[in-house]
Order: sequence, then C-alpha cells, then structure tokens
Amino acid sequence: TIKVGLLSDLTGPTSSVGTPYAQGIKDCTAYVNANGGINGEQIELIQVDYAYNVQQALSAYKRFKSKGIVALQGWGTGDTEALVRFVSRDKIPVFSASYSPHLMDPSKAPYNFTIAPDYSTQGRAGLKYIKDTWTEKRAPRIAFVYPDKPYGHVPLPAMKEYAKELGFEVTGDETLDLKAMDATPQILGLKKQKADFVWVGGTTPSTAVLMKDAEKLGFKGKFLVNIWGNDENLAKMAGPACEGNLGMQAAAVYGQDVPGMKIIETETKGQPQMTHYLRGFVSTMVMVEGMKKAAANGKITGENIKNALETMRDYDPMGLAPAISFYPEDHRPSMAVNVCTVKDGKLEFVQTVSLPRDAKWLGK
Amino acid sequence: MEYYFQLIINGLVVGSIYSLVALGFVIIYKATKVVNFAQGEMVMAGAYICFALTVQYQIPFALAFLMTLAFSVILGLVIERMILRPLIGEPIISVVMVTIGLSSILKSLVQVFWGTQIRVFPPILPQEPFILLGLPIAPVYVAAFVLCLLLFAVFSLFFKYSSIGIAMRATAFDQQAAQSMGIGIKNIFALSWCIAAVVSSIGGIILGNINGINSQLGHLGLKVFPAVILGGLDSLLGAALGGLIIGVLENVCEGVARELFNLGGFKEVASFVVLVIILMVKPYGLFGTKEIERV
Amino acid sequence: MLKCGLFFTSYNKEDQFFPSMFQKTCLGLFIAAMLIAPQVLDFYYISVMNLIMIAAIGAVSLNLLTGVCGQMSLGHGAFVGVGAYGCAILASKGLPFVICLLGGGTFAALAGMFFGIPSLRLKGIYLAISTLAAQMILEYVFLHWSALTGGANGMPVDPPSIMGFSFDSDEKMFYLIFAVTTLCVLGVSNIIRSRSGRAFIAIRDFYQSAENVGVNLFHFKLQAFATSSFIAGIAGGLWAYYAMYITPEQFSISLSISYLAMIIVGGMGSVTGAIFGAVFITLLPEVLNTTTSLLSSFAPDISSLMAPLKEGIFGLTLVLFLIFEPEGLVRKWKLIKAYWKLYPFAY
Amino acid sequence: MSLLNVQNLEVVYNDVVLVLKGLSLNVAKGSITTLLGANGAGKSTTLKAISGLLEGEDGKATSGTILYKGQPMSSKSPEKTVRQGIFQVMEGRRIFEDLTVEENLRCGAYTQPAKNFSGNLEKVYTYFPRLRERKAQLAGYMSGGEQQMLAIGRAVMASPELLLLDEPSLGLAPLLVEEIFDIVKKINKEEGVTVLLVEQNARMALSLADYGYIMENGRIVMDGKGSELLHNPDVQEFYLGLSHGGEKRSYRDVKHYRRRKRWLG
Amino acid sequence: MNGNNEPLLSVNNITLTFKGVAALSRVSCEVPKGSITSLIGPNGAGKTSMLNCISGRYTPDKGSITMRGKELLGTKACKRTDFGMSRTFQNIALFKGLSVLDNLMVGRHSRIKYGLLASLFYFGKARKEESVHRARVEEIIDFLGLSPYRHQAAGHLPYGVQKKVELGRALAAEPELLLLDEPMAGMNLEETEDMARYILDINEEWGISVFLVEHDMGVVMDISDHVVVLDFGRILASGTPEEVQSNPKVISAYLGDEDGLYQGR
Ligand SMILES: Nc1ncnc2c1ncn2[C@@H]1O[C@H](COP(=O)(O)OP(=O)(O)OP(=O)(O)O)[C@@H](O)[C@H]1O
Ligand SMILES: Nc1ncnc2c1ncn2[C@@H]1O[C@H](COP(=O)(O)OP(=O)(O)OP(=O)(O)O)[C@@H](O)[C@H]1O
Ligand SMILES: [Mg+2]
Ligand SMILES: [Mg+2]
Repeated sequence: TIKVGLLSDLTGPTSSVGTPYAQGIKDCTAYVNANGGINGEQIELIQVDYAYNVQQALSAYKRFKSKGIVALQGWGTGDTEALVRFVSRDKIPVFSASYSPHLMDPSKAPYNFTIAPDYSTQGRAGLKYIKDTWTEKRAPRIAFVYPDKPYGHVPLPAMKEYAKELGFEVTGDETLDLKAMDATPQILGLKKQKADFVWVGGTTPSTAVLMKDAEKLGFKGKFLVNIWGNDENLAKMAGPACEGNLGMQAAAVYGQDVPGMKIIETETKGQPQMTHYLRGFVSTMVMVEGMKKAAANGKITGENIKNALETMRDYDPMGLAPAISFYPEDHRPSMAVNVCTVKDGKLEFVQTVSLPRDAKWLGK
Repeated sequence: MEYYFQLIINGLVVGSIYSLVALGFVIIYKATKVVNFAQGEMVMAGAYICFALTVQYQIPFALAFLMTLAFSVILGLVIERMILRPLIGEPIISVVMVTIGLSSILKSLVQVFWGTQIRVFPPILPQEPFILLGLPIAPVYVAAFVLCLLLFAVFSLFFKYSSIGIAMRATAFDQQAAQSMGIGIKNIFALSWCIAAVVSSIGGIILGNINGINSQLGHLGLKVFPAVILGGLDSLLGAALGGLIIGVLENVCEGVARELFNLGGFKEVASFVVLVIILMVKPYGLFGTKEIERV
Repeated sequence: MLKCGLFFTSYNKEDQFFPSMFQKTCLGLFIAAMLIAPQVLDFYYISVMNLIMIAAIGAVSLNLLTGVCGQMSLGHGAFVGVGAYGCAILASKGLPFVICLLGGGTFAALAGMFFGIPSLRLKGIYLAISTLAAQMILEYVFLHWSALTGGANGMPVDPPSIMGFSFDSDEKMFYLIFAVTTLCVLGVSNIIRSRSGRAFIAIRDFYQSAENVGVNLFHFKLQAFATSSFIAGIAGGLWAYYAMYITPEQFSISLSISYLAMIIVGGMGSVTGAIFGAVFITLLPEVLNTTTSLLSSFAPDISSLMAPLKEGIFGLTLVLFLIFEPEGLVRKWKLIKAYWKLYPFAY
Repeated sequence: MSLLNVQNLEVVYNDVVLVLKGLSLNVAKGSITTLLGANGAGKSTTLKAISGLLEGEDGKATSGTILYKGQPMSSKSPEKTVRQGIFQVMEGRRIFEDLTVEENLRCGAYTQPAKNFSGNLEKVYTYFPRLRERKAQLAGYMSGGEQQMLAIGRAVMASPELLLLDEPSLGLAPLLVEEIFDIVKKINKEEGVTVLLVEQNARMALSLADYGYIMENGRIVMDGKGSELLHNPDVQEFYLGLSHGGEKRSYRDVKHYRRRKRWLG
Repeated sequence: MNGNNEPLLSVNNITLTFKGVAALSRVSCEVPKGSITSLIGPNGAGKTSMLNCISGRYTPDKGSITMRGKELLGTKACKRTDFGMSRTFQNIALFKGLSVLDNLMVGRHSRIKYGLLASLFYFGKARKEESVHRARVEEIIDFLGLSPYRHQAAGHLPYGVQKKVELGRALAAEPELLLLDEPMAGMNLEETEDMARYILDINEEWGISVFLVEHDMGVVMDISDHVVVLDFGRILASGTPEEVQSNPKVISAYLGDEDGLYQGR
C-alpha cells in the first residue's frame, strides 16, 4: 500500500469547512482504490484530527512520518506553514488548502502543492473580472474587509497594488472578526468610503453577517468574496441579502455540468456536497496523478512524486477544477479562477477568469 | 459625527447580547461563587436544543421555546449534580478548570449530535428593521435589549428581596454557615444552575436568530469576560451595563483606531485594554463588592 | 522521604533532593535511560518526548507562578510566545543559540513583569482575567508588529547549532531539550526551596502576614511573574527552534489553557506534579489518535466519529481529575512511593 | 424531661480520625446545659453531629444514637434539623459578611413562615438594640461583639426549641461576655429555649448552666450540676485556674511542665 | 518591673478613619523599652487597628509613630521588620502550605540576604546562609517545643499549636518589639498558662519588649507592666494594672463587675 497522511480539522475552529474537505479526500481515495488504485496498489489514508492546533499538527506529522507516508494531505495555514521546513527536509509533498502566496514558490516551499492559485492570484482575478465588467466612466472604488488574522492579511498588499494598476480607487479597510455577530460599524465605514466593490476575506458566517447588515443599512456596493467566504451555506445564512454578489472559487460547484460530476454524484449517492468537498476531491486526484507519474518513472517516493508533479502540464481533473500545471520553479497550479455568484439561493458558476503566469507575482 | 453616533447606538444594541450572556454568568457567580468558563457553551447548548426542536422535529416555535427552557433546567441540574457539586469548597482555580473541562464536554457533545456544520434557524422574529435615529436595527437586537432589561430587573429584585435570593447570596459566601441556617444548599446550587442555564438558553436562541449557529459559538463566552469583570463579578447592574459599555467601546475604539492610526482589528483587544486600565483604578470593577479583608 | 529511618547529621544533608542511595540509583538509571532513548526508540516517540519536555518547562514555570505564588495566569501561552518570538528574532540576527534562548527568556520576563503589574491590586479571578487581557494584547502584538514578528506570515527559525554542531533532527534536538529541561527543572526546584520560593508560597497562603514578616509583595509578585515568564520564554525559544516556524496562532489562549490543565492534573504547587501533568496532557491526544487509528483498521469511519469525542475526553479527564484526585497525579505518585518505601530492599 | 439524648456517639473524620469515642449526654427540656473541655476534645464535633453539619466536613457518626424528643433523629441533613427546631450557632460567628444585618437575620428566618418574620425581628431588636441601629450596614464591618450578637440574633429568628451555642464568648471583651450570657439566659427563660452551650470560659458557663459535662479526648469524664462542678477541686484547678484553697493562681508563677492530670473516663 | 522608662515605641496623636468613621482618634501611647505593655478595650475599640497602624497594614490619617525615635509612617509594611518589630494576628494567619520550619524561615525573610540568582543555583553563599538561619530557627523551635511538628504543614496542626507557630514566626525575625494580637483567644487554661510563660520568658530572658492585645484579663493583669485602655478609638485610661482595674471608667466600659477580671477561668 501507499501511505498518505491526512491532517484535518474536524473539531477545531475551521471544522465546518474542514470536515467536508476531508470527506472529499476520503471519497476520492476510496474511488481510486476501487478503480485499481495506483497500478494495483492501494492508497492507505491515515487520518488525524488536529483541531487546528499546531503542536498537534507537528506531532501528527511525526507520527505520519514514522509510519512511512509518501505524501500528505494537509489543511490550514497554521499547520502548513509550520510543516514547510519539515516536509522539505523529509521530502514529503504536501497538498494543502492553505493558498498562501509563498507556498507557491518552490525556492521557499519546495514540497508544497495546492490545486488552487494563491489568495493573491484569486484576488487579482476577481479584480480583473470586476474591471472587465465595469461600464461607468469613473474609476471603480474598492474597499477591503477581512478578519484580523494571518489568513485575512496575507493577500492584501498584492491586491491593493494590482487594484491600483488596474485603475481602481482603493478607499480603505475594515476588519471583521470571523465570529462577528454584527457588521454595522463596518458597513457604516464602507458607506462613508462610498465603495462600489468590497473584497471580503472572511469565512461564510462573517460574510453572511456583512451582507445582511449591508442590505439592512442600504449599502449599495457589491461584494467580492474570497474562496472561504462563499459556499453553499452563504445563501442559507444571508438569505436574499447575498443575491448577486460575487465569489471566487477554485473548484466546480456541486451539480455543475462537467465530466467529473458524474463520479462525484455516484460517490455521494446524489447527496449535494459543498464546494470544499470538491476541492478535497480534486486535491486527491492531483496527488494520485502525481503518484501514477512517479510510478511510471520508478518508485513511488516523496521525491519522485514531487518531481513527477513538476512535469505535470494542463492536467484536467475532469472539469472539476481548471487545468493544472506545476513547474520546478513555479508551483502555482494554474492562473485561472472560477467566479461564482448566488442566484435564487444557489451558488452558480459564472465564468473562469485567467491571468497570465507572471513571474513577478510568484510568492507575493 | 453622525458616524460615531451611529457607532454608539449600534454598540449599545450589540452590547445587549453581551449583557444577556453576562447576566447568566453573574447569576451563577452570585449564588455559588463559581466562575463559569462554560457560559458560552451553555448558550450554545441552548441554541442547539432549540434548533433541534424547531428545525429537526418541526415543533412550532412557541412550544419549542418552552421545551428548550425545560431542557435547560435539566441541563443545569445535570451539570450541577455531576460536575460542580463534588467541587464544593475547592479553590477557585479548580473550579475554573472544571468549568473549562465542562465547556469542552458540551462542545464535544454538540459536535457529536449535530456535527460541525453551520445550522440556520428559521426566521422567527420579523425581519423588518426598526429605525432608531436613522440607524436600522434588526428586531433580534431589540428583543435582546428588552429581554436583557427584563431579566436584569427581575433578578435584581430577586436577589435583593426574595428569601431565596438572599439565601443564595448567603450560600455563596459561606456554605456551611448557610446550611446551619436551614438553607438547603444543594437545592440552592441546583436552582441557580437551572436559572443560569435558562438565561443562557434564551441568549442562545437570540444568537441563533442572528446568524445561525455552529460548534464554535461558545467563544462568545470569552468575549463576555471583559463585560462581566468591568461591571464587577457579582453585580447584576455591572453585568448589564458592562455588556453595553463593552459593546460601545468595541465599536468606538475600532472606529477611532481606524481613523487615526489606520490600525485594524483593534476591536478585539480594545475591550481588554480598557478593562485592565479600569481594573487598575477600581480593582473590583465598576460595581463589584469589595472583599472585606481584615486581619 | 524522611520517615523511614533516614537520619541527617547536618541541615545541608537534609536539604538534598535525593537523600537516599536508592533514590540516587533511580535517578541515575533514569538519566541513563533518557540518554540512550534516541538510539533505541522509534523517532515518533522521540518527537513526542521532545514535545513533552518543552511542555514540561512551560508547565513547571506556570506552576511557579500559579501553583506556588498563587497568581492565576490565563496568559502563559502568550509569554511562551514572547520567548519564542524573542528567540527567533535574535536568531535571525545570527546570534548564537545560548544567547538567543536566554534573550528570548529575558523578553518574556519583561513582558511578564509588565503584565504582572496589575497583580499588585488585583486578586483571584480579577487577576486571572487581566492576564487573559495580556494574552489577547500580546497576540495582537505578534500579529501586528510585522516588522519584527513577520506578522501574519510568521517567522522561520533555523535549527540551533552550538560550535558548528547543528541540531537538525529530532534525535539531536532531544539531547538539547533534555539538557535545558533538566536545568530549568533544577532551577525552579531550587527557587522553591529558597528565600524567594518561600516568599512566593507565603504570598499565596496569606499575603497580609507575608507582608508583615517583611516580604515586599509587589517586588516578589513581580519576581514570580518575571522568573515564571523567563522560564516560559525558554520553553518558547526551544519550541521555536524545534518547530522551525512560528506564527501567532501557535500561542493562543488554548495553549494557556493546556498549561493550566497540566498543573491541575499534575498537582498544583509541585514541580514533579507539573511534569506529570505535562506528560499526561501531551500524551492524551497522542494516545487518542493512536487508538483511533488502531480502531480505524476495523471500522474505517471511526475517525470522524472519534474526532468530536476527543475534546470531550479531554474535558472529561479534567473534570474527573478535579473531582476524584483534586491534588493531582503527584498524590498518586506519593502513594506509590510510600508503598515502595515499605518494600524490604528499599533501604 | 429530656429534650435531647446522645448515647455512645462515635464520630470519625476522613474515615480515619476517631474524634468522639462513645460520648453520651442528656439535655433536659428548658434547661441550659454546658459542655466544657480542652481544645480539640471534640466539643464542636459533638454539636455538629447533633445538627447534621458534619456531612460538609468529611465527618461521619459511625455509631451511637441521638434522640431528639425521644425520637431518633430522622435525618442527618442540617436543613431538616433546623426545621425540627435545632439551631446551631457555629464557632467563630460565621456571619455573612457581604450581606446587611437585616439580610443576615432573614437568612436565620429561612425556615420560618413569612408571617412570623416581623414578630421575630422585633424580638431580636429588643434583645439587641445595637442591631437595630445597624440594620442596613454590611455585617462584615461590624465589631466582634456585634457580630456575635448577630449570630445569636439569627438563631432567635429561627424560633428554635434547642439552641446549640459554640463558644459564644470567643474573642469578646469581658463586659460583652456578660451581656451575651445574660441574653442567653433571657432567651432561655423568656422563650423557653433549651440551650446546649459549649465554652472555654468555664467560670461563666458553669455559673449560668443548670447542668454541666466535662469532656476530654472524645469522652465525658465528669458531669454534675453547674454549681457542684464550680466547687469541684479538680475543675477549679484545671478549668478555673485556682490553686488549692480557691485562690486564684497568678500567671507569673506558672512554670513549664506537664501539669495536666489524665482524666480517665 | 524591668522597664526603664525610655520608650521603644511611641504613638503620637494618631487618627484613623474608615469612610468617615473614626476607628482611632488622637490616640497616643508608649511601649517602654523592655516592658510588657497591654492594650485592652471593648470589641471594636480599635485595638487591632492600632496594631495595624504600627505594623503598617493601615496608614493613619494623622499623627506619628516612632520607634527608637525614628518615624515609622511612610515606610511600607514590609520594611517595618527592619525597625525590629514583628507581630502575630488575631485570627491565625499562617502559611498553611508551608511546614512549621518553613513558616519560621519565612519569618526570617528580611534577615536573609541572598538573591534570586543565588537561589537559582543554590550553591555556596545561598546554601551557607540557609544553614546559619536554619540553626537560629531550630533554637526557636526547641524553645517553643515545636520539634515534633517541624516538618508538618502548618494548616493541619491543632489550633493551640498553630498559635505557637505564629508566635515562633514572629520571634524568628529577632524583633526588639513583639506585637501580639489576642494570643490567648480560644485557648484552654493550660495553653493560656503556657503562652503566658512564653511571653514572660521572651520578655525577661530575651529582652524583647511586648505590646499585647488581649481580652483575658487574668493574663493581662498578671503579666503586664503597663496597661492602656482604648474605647471607641480613644484612650480611656492607662497605667499599672492595679490602677487600671480600679478605674471606674474602665470598669463601666470594659470590665463590667469584678468577675470581668477573672474572665476566662
Ligand atoms: N474537618 C475535620 N477533619 C479532620 N479532623 C477534624 C476536623 N474537624 C475537627 N477535627 C479534629 O477533631 C478533633 C476535635 O475537634 P473539635 O473542633 O470538635 O474540638 P473542640 O473541642 O471544639 O476544640 P476547640 O476548643 O478548639 O473548639 C480535633 O483534634 C480536630 O483536629
Ligand atoms: N478594614 C476596615 N474597613 C472598615 N472598617 C474597619 C476596618 N478595620 C476595622 N474597622 C472598624 O474599625 C473599628 C475598630 O476595629 P478593630 O478591629 O481595631 O477593633 P478591636 O479593638 O480589635 O476589636 P476586637 O476586640 O473585637 O478585635 C471597628 O468599628 C471596625 O468595624
Ligand atoms: Mg470547637
Ligand atoms: Mg481585634
């Protein structure tokens, strides 16, 4: 068997999205195993719930290592960052759902891979979409709302820079806690800034609060929500307030008309899943593809998987996510981002926005 | 100026939620001298029970509300009997730790029964906001404010004038002496946990109506500490006002920090900074009773 | 220790930690076992032992403040964090290991003293909440003083090296951590049995009369905060070196709570107890994870079921300990020792 | 007629320390009975065993019977005993310091129907006019004597039939000791409350009491009428500090040596 | 009498108020060097408050307190030991978790000089100093007959022994002036006699002056050289025991009838 570590948050602060993500990974593994595994070899997942606690992540990693894993499916920012140096020392490729820019730079994180472009790229794509659809003469005004957490801060400088480059007027920031119950002060601030667009870097609950209060207070701007802030729960929580707002996604939404959706639907017996589930699924698909390539080149070792992945060009995960390529000097999986919107209470795919693979953006 | 004005009003409104949770906290403290770090989790438990009854079992809200309160009474009894009674007379840190343990247990139970998904209440209260001085306010907050006032009034009178209320305070001060008065301290403890559980559940239901619930809701308990301590641990008035003050402080400090220093996220620490400053001047909070210390 | 036929000819002899030959032998065996452990044990166990030892330093230091001096702290995790950041910052300037570690400790001691100032006026839970404020404020500083701390991006730390020898694996780190832990534990034990330690206990037990025998409350409370945070800072520095990457999230309130849990479970006021507590609380999730993975070979879905229970088990352990063994593991240990004392070959 | 009868009572603390070793005593209805004894003899323990307050202290009555009005005490829980008419004023006053005087008194009346409240309150205030002056003050700020008055006042509020008093004179000035004892006597006479009094102050207690017991090491070693005990030479030497011949010994003349006679019960 | 009238401690016109209520008003008194001076008075008269002012727990609003001519006010409580005074407390205030030995070692706190760093390594200087002080403490333990309890935690000892440990802790500081707040309260006759003997020995053999607050008139009148009577925060009388006990004002405010004199036993 091929051993793979699965580090997930099933109980901690990010568990509401961590659980479906982990389920996606498990289902995909089961699917692969049922369909012949990697050249007949089965993948064995060793799952540990680390409850978003870095110390537990560290010891879980050591446990994985002593069990002889060849690859790791990681999760959040805290643990992925903490493991960067260990995995490069031990040569174990990691797939994580933390899309920090510097994880894309092999000179800093040689063994880190993701299936979605970094938060900055996602943000830039969103900005580009807005700019492309902007019809008025004047410059669009954009504001930023984010939690005062590492995760919220990461893409800000890059986005602000790009916004200026595109000709936006950046009006200011507001911080909104992930557990906020009320966003009136933030909306009041946004109204003062007269923002046309607001980039939101939160999670679904805080985004919902923001949108509800925006509607209540008659704020007219449109929201552009990052990958963790718009999922199927948004409409449930925010109701009509979230209609028409935009969000960025890395994977397809459940039921979207792409080739891979058949498999998903059979795997889940038609039970709708959140987009996080799909991302977990795709993340595993990419890892499996890497393993297959590594197996073709010799043995399945961490180093071989990494090398194999770096030769991956335009791998299409059956349409479940934009095509993925890795280069030895550039681990950004793609420069394409799916823009979604909420329509009639449903998350809907709008368009894939692609940016050039610009070397100066790598790691920023 | 209008901006700050609205920030203040909004702070008051949001603060009433803190006050509501803080009241439950102070009731327990006044009657048992237990500092309850599981207050947030008790709020969460109440919210989940109400959620289960209304959404999963489709019971009409009014009935579900009453049933939730009944469940809370049971929860309060169980917590008191199983966890806190054996700790009668132990030092404060033990009691703090046991309630921290309790919070883990409650959180775990919620996760076992309902998972970690976000759950959303059906709209129970009207959605149309009230307009107060140009600031629309969601009815949930108005409900919280009114409930908070009501509970504050009821419990102030209760602790001041009713025999049981006085007996509760006596028990908190000296359990054995209270027993010697013929006060059944076990009943007193059980009663106060029931009351606190009921108050917490009401808070939970209100919260659930704001933005749904998930298993991390208990963190609210941590935010309520500044409110409780600011007001003074054993003062109902302190809890009520403390919540409001913290609500306003958070909003205003955030606004000021943003405008003057372009410093984000100050809201989360503002209340703690102010708290420490106030404690240095008034070591027992604004209204807390000073411990009588004579040698 | 003194009951069973041990006689002392001088006060100094009575002062020793391990007065009997038997105890000295046990100690020797223990040290020998620790020294060969990395050669024989699986590397996972070594890494867990590393975590335990770092936790033990933290717990012993919190014990000095909370168990011995009676000043409850909910901000200890943040003091550990100050040590970690201080150490990492100094290390990034290329300073040698020992300087960085001590420097980290010193930063932490300063922070501890600063946030210890309210302890002059505040007592009990009011003080606890003001240390909670320290936790929140320091976390905010870690995140926002990005010029120093790397803010949201965190800070990388290179493995320590002493005179060109780099401690770049768990096994090598093990020896380093073991050495530092031993020093810290010895230091704290010494403090407790000497003038300052007695003053700390006096403050805990009856601060008014402590003051009247000449203990300067403010001075010694600050001293308790400072020494305790200094050692916490050392734990933080070791952690930074060991984890090789630090972010603000690593030093959150839950770290503070787990230290408190350690000293409670182990037994308040006792150094041995704090160590037991560190062992217990660090091992608990590991054991649960091992159990889960053992079980999951029979029932693959067990891990999603076990996950939510884990926290509950942690809580339940705390509660059960407090109900049934409020004096902590150290009491059990004493009972066992007392039992062995009666054993014919003990003396 | 005996109101309370204790027979062969044994009490163990923490399952190990045997404190009462077969203690028997009898309290006649309407009388004042006093229980004297050295420190740690188990006087407070006796009272707690009667009132049921042992349970909070890891103590257990392992054998013996306590008959109240001829009936075995049906329940050991203190709140039931209070309802049956036994009220203990605990050692060290134990007033509720952050309650006001009047709130303290209301706690005393906890088991009484509300209609008796104002009558009883009036009674307490006539016994202790000083309490009326301070009824709204926090009890913690009162002087030792006032606190002791309050503690007894609380007992009066409960209209007990049997009052257990544990060292009411502890730490009180001589004048106040007399005042308190006078009031105890008054309560006994006017309300017909039976009193079981534990004291270190043997002279006072014996001159007040109808009957006295002396205990040592968990047993009764001597008993008799109050006046008889006052004149017993052993009692005079060991409890009253009189040398042979009834002269008071000076503390200056006492030297260090073990003078204590073993009283074998 | 062994006092040679030079005052060791003199309290001049101190006034202390709590929220406007005067606990002490314009009180002056003296403790002559080498004497046993007693402070008596009704409950709440302000005796403990007076000790608290001298030992630095309270700061008087007005007045001055000097010891050997040096002003005490303005120095912190923890520095007062340096002037050569130490005290005991009305309600036992021991360090419950420390052994008897360590309680006494804390008593020597201000005489031990080594610092935190030395204690971290506990080697050489620190260790030597410890043994020197340890030897002094052992002497006191022997004097008070505490040897059997040396290594026991103070909190679990019998009441009478705890009172002795308190005395020992105060002695450990090697004071010139010992402030004792009701050392006899709650003790039986035997222990009271022992305590009186210790106080006399301390005074006579060690030359330590004693300022004693006590309600047990038997003891006070027997062992004091000098008695000061306080009432409602004012000096009512002062003089030799004989003068004081015959003073009608003292009798009516404090002693009551003659029995008051033999209060206790
Ligand atoms: N809660 C307890 N746990 C263990 N032992 C106790 C407890 N309470 C009392 N004792 C012990 O029982 C014995 C008798 O105590 P008790 O309080 O009844 O004595 P007493 O006669 O009232 O003495 P005093 O005159 O000091 O009040 C003492 O030796 C005491 O140490
Ligand atoms: N910390 C304080 N706060 C408020 N009032 C106080 C305080 N300490 C003492 N008092 C008041 O000062 C007065 C004197 O009290 P003090 O304790 O000195 O009396 P005392 O003479 O020692 O009486 P006793 O013989 O009962 O011990 C009392 O009225 C008391 O209530
Ligand atoms: Mg007693
Ligand atoms: Mg006094």
